[in-house]
Amino acid sequence: MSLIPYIDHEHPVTGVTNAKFGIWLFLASEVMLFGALFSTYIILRTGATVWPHGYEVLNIPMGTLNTAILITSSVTIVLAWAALKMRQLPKFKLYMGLTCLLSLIFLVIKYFEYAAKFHHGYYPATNTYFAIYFVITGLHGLHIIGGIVVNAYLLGPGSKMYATEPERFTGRVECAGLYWHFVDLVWIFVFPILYLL
Amino acid sequence: MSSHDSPEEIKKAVKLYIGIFVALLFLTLVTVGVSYIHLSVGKAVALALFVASIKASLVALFFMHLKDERKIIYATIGLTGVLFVFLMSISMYL
Amino acid sequence: MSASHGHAASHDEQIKHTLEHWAHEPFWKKYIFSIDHKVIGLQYAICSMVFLLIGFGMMLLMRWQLAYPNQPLPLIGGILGESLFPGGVMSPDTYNQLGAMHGTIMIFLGVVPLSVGGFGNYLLPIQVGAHDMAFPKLNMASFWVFFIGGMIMMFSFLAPGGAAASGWTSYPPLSVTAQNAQSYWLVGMVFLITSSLLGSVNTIVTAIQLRVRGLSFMRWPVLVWAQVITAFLLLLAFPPLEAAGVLQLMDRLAGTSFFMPSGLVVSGEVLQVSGGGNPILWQHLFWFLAHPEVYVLILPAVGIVGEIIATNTRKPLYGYRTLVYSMLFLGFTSFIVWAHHMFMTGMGTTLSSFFQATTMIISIPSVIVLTTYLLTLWGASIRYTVPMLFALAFLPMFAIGGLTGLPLGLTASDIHLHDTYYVIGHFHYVVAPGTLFALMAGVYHWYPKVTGRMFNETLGKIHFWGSIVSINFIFMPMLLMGMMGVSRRLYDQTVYAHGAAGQSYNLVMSWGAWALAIFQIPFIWNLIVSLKKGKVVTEENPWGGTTLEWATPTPPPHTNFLHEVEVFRDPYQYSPNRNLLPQFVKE
Amino acid sequence: MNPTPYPLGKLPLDISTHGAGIDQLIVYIHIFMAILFVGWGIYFLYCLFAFRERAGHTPQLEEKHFSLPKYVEVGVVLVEVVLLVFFSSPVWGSYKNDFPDRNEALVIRVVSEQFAWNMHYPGKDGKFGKTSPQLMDGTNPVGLDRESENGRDDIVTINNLFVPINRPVIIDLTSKDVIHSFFLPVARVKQDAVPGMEIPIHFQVTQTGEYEIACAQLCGVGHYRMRGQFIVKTPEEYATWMTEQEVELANELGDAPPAETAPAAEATPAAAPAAESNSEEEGK
Ligand code: HEA
Ligand code: HEA
Ligand code: CUA
Ligand SMILES: [Cu+2]
Repeated sequence: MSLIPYIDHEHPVTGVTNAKFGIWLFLASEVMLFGALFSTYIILRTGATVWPHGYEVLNIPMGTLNTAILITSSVTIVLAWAALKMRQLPKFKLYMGLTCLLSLIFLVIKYFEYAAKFHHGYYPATNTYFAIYFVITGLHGLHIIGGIVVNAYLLGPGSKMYATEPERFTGRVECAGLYWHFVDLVWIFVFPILYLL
Repeated sequence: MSSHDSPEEIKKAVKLYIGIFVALLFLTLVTVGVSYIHLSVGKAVALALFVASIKASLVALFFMHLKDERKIIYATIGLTGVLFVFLMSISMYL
Repeated sequence: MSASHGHAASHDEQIKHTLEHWAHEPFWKKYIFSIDHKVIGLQYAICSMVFLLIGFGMMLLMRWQLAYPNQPLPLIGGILGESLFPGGVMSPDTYNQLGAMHGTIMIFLGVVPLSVGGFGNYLLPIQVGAHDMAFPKLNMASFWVFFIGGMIMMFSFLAPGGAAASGWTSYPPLSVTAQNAQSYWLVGMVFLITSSLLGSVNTIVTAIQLRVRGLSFMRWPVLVWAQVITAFLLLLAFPPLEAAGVLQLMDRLAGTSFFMPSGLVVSGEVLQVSGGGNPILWQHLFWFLAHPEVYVLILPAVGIVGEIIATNTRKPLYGYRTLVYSMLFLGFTSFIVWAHHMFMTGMGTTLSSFFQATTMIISIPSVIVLTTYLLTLWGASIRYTVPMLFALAFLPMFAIGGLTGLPLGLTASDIHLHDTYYVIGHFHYVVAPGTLFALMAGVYHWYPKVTGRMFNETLGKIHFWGSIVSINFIFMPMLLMGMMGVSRRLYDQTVYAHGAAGQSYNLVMSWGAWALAIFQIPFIWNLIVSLKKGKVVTEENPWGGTTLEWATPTPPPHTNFLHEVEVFRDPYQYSPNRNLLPQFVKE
Repeated sequence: MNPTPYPLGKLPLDISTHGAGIDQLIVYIHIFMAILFVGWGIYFLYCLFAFRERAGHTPQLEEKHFSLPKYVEVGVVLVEVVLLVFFSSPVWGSYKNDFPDRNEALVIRVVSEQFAWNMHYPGKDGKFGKTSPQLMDGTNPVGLDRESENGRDDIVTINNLFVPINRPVIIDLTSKDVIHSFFLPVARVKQDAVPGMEIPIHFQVTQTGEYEIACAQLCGVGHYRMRGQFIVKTPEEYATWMTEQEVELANELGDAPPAETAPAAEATPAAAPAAESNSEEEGK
C-alpha cells in the first residue's frame, strides 16, 4: 500500500531495512548521550575529595540480581524474535511476555533500592557520587520504561500486524530487541562503575 | 538477514543464545566476586572494565547480530565509536 | 517496488491510488497533523521564519539601548511594562534576557529549523526521488516536538523572574543560581534536541535508503550531501548537550552540584550545596555540541548556494567531488575543535596547541569549498536572478566571517579578542549575511516550485540591495569595536572609557539594523502577496535546474512524482546543444 | 595630554611587555586575510562582470582544471602554519608558562564577585593570610582571616588594582560566585576567573596611567558595570601608596604603625627576598 520502499525487505545495496538502519542511528546517538554521562562520572570522580565505594552505600546483591534479570530479559527478547522468525506466534508471546515481566521486576527492585537510599538520607544533593548515581540510573530507568511501553505494545495491539505483514512485524520486534539489548549493554557498564568500584 | 532465515539456522542460533546467556551470568558473578576482594583502585577498575567490555561485546556481537551485519551498520558504529572516544577525552582535560 | 506490488508497472497505479486517497483526507490530516513531508517542511519554514522575525525584533529593541543608553524607548517602551522597561527604559536584566533569547531563538528556533526542518524536509526526499520521508509519522512527531520546545521557550518570558538571561551558552554557576526561567530554557532545549534527533534519523535513512534507481552517492545533489552531513552532526553532537541539560536541570531543581564547585559565596552568603562539581565541565559538553552546531548552521546554506550557483551559471559545478570530500572532512573535524571557545578558561599549552592546530586545519576545507564555488563562476553565463544575487553575496560575506575566525583560533590573538565584539562580528558575518542570505536565496529559488507562482522581481531586488548594504553597516563596525576591546553582552558600554570611545559605532550599527528591518518589509510583502498575485508558473522547470525537484509537477502533488523517475547522470550537467541535461532525462 | 589610549577602531594602547607579540600577530593575520579577500574579491568581481549572461555569450562547458587555486590553498596552509608556530605559540607559551619568580614578582590575589574585583595584597610580609568562604561579607570581601599567621598585614582593595611599572606582576585569579573574566585591554591580559580554581597569570607594564579592568564574561545583571580601575604607578608612587594603605590598616586594627623599613620580625626566610625587593624599590 505504501509508496515507501524497504519497509519489510532489505535495500539491495545497503542490505538493511529502513527501520533497522534507523534504530542503529538512534542507538548511535544514545551512545553519545551515555558517553557524556560517563565522561561526567570520570571527571567528578577524579575531582572528588571523597568518593564512597559503591559497596559501602549501595546494595550489591540487589544490583547483581538486577543485572541478572536484565541479562535474562535480553535473552528472552532475542528468543521472542527467533520464535517469530520460525513463525511461532505463541512462543513469541510467551518470550515477549517474559521480557516485559522481567523488566517490571527490574523496576520494582530499583524502586526498593531508591527507597532505601532516601530512607538513609541519601539524595542527589548529598554529594557528587549520589548525584551521578541518581542521574545515570534514573535515565537508564527511563529507558527501561520506554522499552516496556514498546515491548508491551508489540505484545498486545501491535502484534495484529503479524497476521497481515509478518515480515514487517518481525522487523519491528528485531528493532525493539536491538534497543533492549542496548539498554542492557549500558547497564553492563553502569553496574560495575557505580556499584563495584 | 536472509542467510540466517532457515528454521535450522535459527534453532542453532537459539542454542548459541543460551550459551551466551550462561557466559554473561558467569561473568557477572566474576566481577561481583572480585569486588569483594577489594583490589587496589587501578587494578579493580581495569578488571571491572575488562569484564564489562567482554560482556558488552557478547551482547553486541550475538544478541544484536553485529557478528554478521551490513557494512552500513559497521560504518555507523565505527563513526560513533571514534566520536565517542573524542567525547570521553573530555575527562582527560579537566 | 514493495513486495506485495512486485511490478514497476503497477507503481503508477499505486501513485494514483495514493493521491485519490489523500484527496479524501480531512483538512487537519492534510495540513495540520500532516505526514506529508512537504507540508511538514512548510510548517517548519513558516514557524522558523516567524521565530527569526521575533529574534530580530528582540535585537531591534536591544539596539535602541545600545545606541541610546538609558533613554526611554520611543513609543513602545511604555507599552512593554514597568517590570521589563521601568520608565520606558530597558532594564539590564531585560537586556540579558533578550540577548540570551535572541541567540537561542535565532539558532535553535530560526536558522536550524528553517535550513534543516524546512529546506531539508521539503527538498531532500524530492531530490533523491522519494515519495516521502522514510518515517512520515516520526517526521510529524519531530515537528510537533519542535513546536512544543519553541512554545516553552517563548512562554518562558512570562515565568517569574523572566526568561533565561545567562546567554545562549548558559554557563554555570550563573545559570544555576539564576532566579529565572533558566529551567524552562533547559526543558525547551531537551524538546528541541529530541526533535532534531528524530529529524536527523529520518533524513539519513531517507537519503540513503530511498534513493531512486541510478542515484549513487556521488550523484547526490550538494544539498543532499550537506543535509546528510548536517544530520550526522545533529545526531551525534546533540546528545551530549541533552545530557548536560539534564545535569544542569538537576543542579537547579534537585540541588546537585555537577557544575558547582565547593565554597561558593553568592551575595555574601555561603551557598548551601554539596559542591565538588566543575563549571568547566559544562563548557566542554556545551561546546562539544555547539561547535558542530555552527557547521549545522553553515552546511545547509553551503548546499543551497551550491544548487543556486549551479543552476544560474549554466555550467557544471567545479570540482564536485572535492566539494563533497571537503564537506565530509569539515563535518568530521568539527568534532575536534570545540575547545577553541575555551582558550581563556585556563587551559594549558599542550591542549591549546592541539585545538589551535585543529582549528587551523578546519579552515582549509572551508577555503576549498569557497574556492570551488568561485571557480565555478569562471567561464559561466551568470543569470542574475534574485536568488542568484543572494547566493553570490553569500560568498564574500561568508569569506569575511570565516577569515575573522582565524585570529580567534590562534590563542595569542584570542587573548585580546575573546569575548569582545570581534567574536560577535565574526559569527554574525557567517550566520547573518552568510547563512541567512543563503536561506533567503533558497526561499526565492524554490518559491515558484512550492507555490506555483513567481515572486515579484523588483521587490526582490530592493530587498537584496537594501539588505546587503545595511547589514554590513551592522557587522563591520562590530569587528572594529572588538579590536578596541569592547566586551560583548554589555548593557551599556559607555560605563567604560574604551567603550565610550567606540560608542559612535553603536549608532551606526543600530541605524543599520533598523534599516535592515525596513528592507525586510518588501520581502515579507513579496512572499505573501505573490501567493495570490504572482505570475502563475505551470512549467515543471522554470529555472532550468538539473536535479530531481524540477521533475515534479508545479506545485508538487502529495506523492511528489506522478511517474516513476530514474537518474541517469551526475547532477549539474549541461550539454552544448540543449543547454541543459537534467539528472532525470534519458538521452 | 597624551592622545587617547583608545583610538577609534584600532587596538588600544599597549603598555605591557608581552603585548607587542599579540599585536604583531593580529596585524599580520589581518594583512594575510586582506590579501586573500582582496585577491579573491578582484577575481570574483571580474567574473561577475565578464561572465554575465548576455546575447552571444555561451558558458564554457568542458571540464577545466585550474592549478593556481591549489597553490593558493597550499599557500594558505603554509601561512597558517607559520603564524601558528612562529607567532602565536611563542607568545602564548610565554604568556602561559614563563612565570617570573614568585619571590621577585609582585603577587596579588584577585577575587572576583558579582560585580566587583577584590584585590588582595600580601602586605609587608609578602605572604597571604588564610581566607575562607565563611568569612566573606560586605566588609571582608575576600574572607581574610586577620588572626591567621600572615593575615594581619594584608591589604585589600576593591575595584582598584595598583601596580608599579617595570616589575613583574603575578595575579592569582579566582572567583567566589560565578565565572567572570579579568580583562586588561591596555595590557593585553585576559583570563577567566573560575570559582573553585585559582589560576595564575602574569604580566609586566611599562607606562603609568589610569586604565580599566573590564569583565569579559557574562556574570549577571551587573556585568556591564563590573569595571575596575587599573592604576599603574612609578615604583616610588606605588611604594607611597602601599605605605599609606599600611598606615591606614594599622590605624583601623589599632596596631602600631608599620616601621619605615621592612622586614617584619616574624617574616619567614622564604618571604624575606620579597620583602627585600620591596624595600629596594622604596629606596630608589
Ligand atoms: C555558521 C557559523 C560559524 C562558522 C561557519 C564558523 C567558522 C569558523 N569559526 Fe566561528 N563561531 C561561530 C559561528 C561560526 N564559526 C559562533 C556562533 C561563535 C561564537 C559563539 C559564542 O561564543 O557565543 C564562534 C566563535 C568562534 C571562536 C571562539 C572565539 C572566542 O570566543 O574567543 C573561534 C576560535 O577559534 C572561531 C573560529 C572559527 C573558524 C576558524 C572558522 C572556520 O571554519 C572558517 C573557515 C573559513 C574561511 C577561512 C574563509 C575562507 C575565505 C576565502 C578562501 C576567501 C574567499 C574570498 C572571497 C569570496 C572574496 N569561531
Ligand atoms: C543564527 C544566528 C543569529 C542570527 C541570524 C543573528 C542575527 C542578528 N543578530 Fe545576533 N546573535 C546570535 C545569533 C544570531 N544573530 C547569538 C548566538 C548571539 C549571542 C547571544 C549571547 O550573547 O548569548 C547574538 C548576539 C547579538 C548581538 C550582541 C548582543 C550582546 O553581546 O550584547 C547583537 C548586537 O547587535 C546581535 C545583532 C543581530 C542582528 C542585527 C541580526 C540581524 O542580522 C538579524 C537579521 C534578521 C532578519 C533579517 C530576519 C529575517 C527573517 C525574515 C525577514 C523572515 C520573514 C518572515 C516571514 C515571511 C513570516 N546579535
Ligand atoms: Cu563579571 Cu561579567
Ligand atoms: Cu567553534
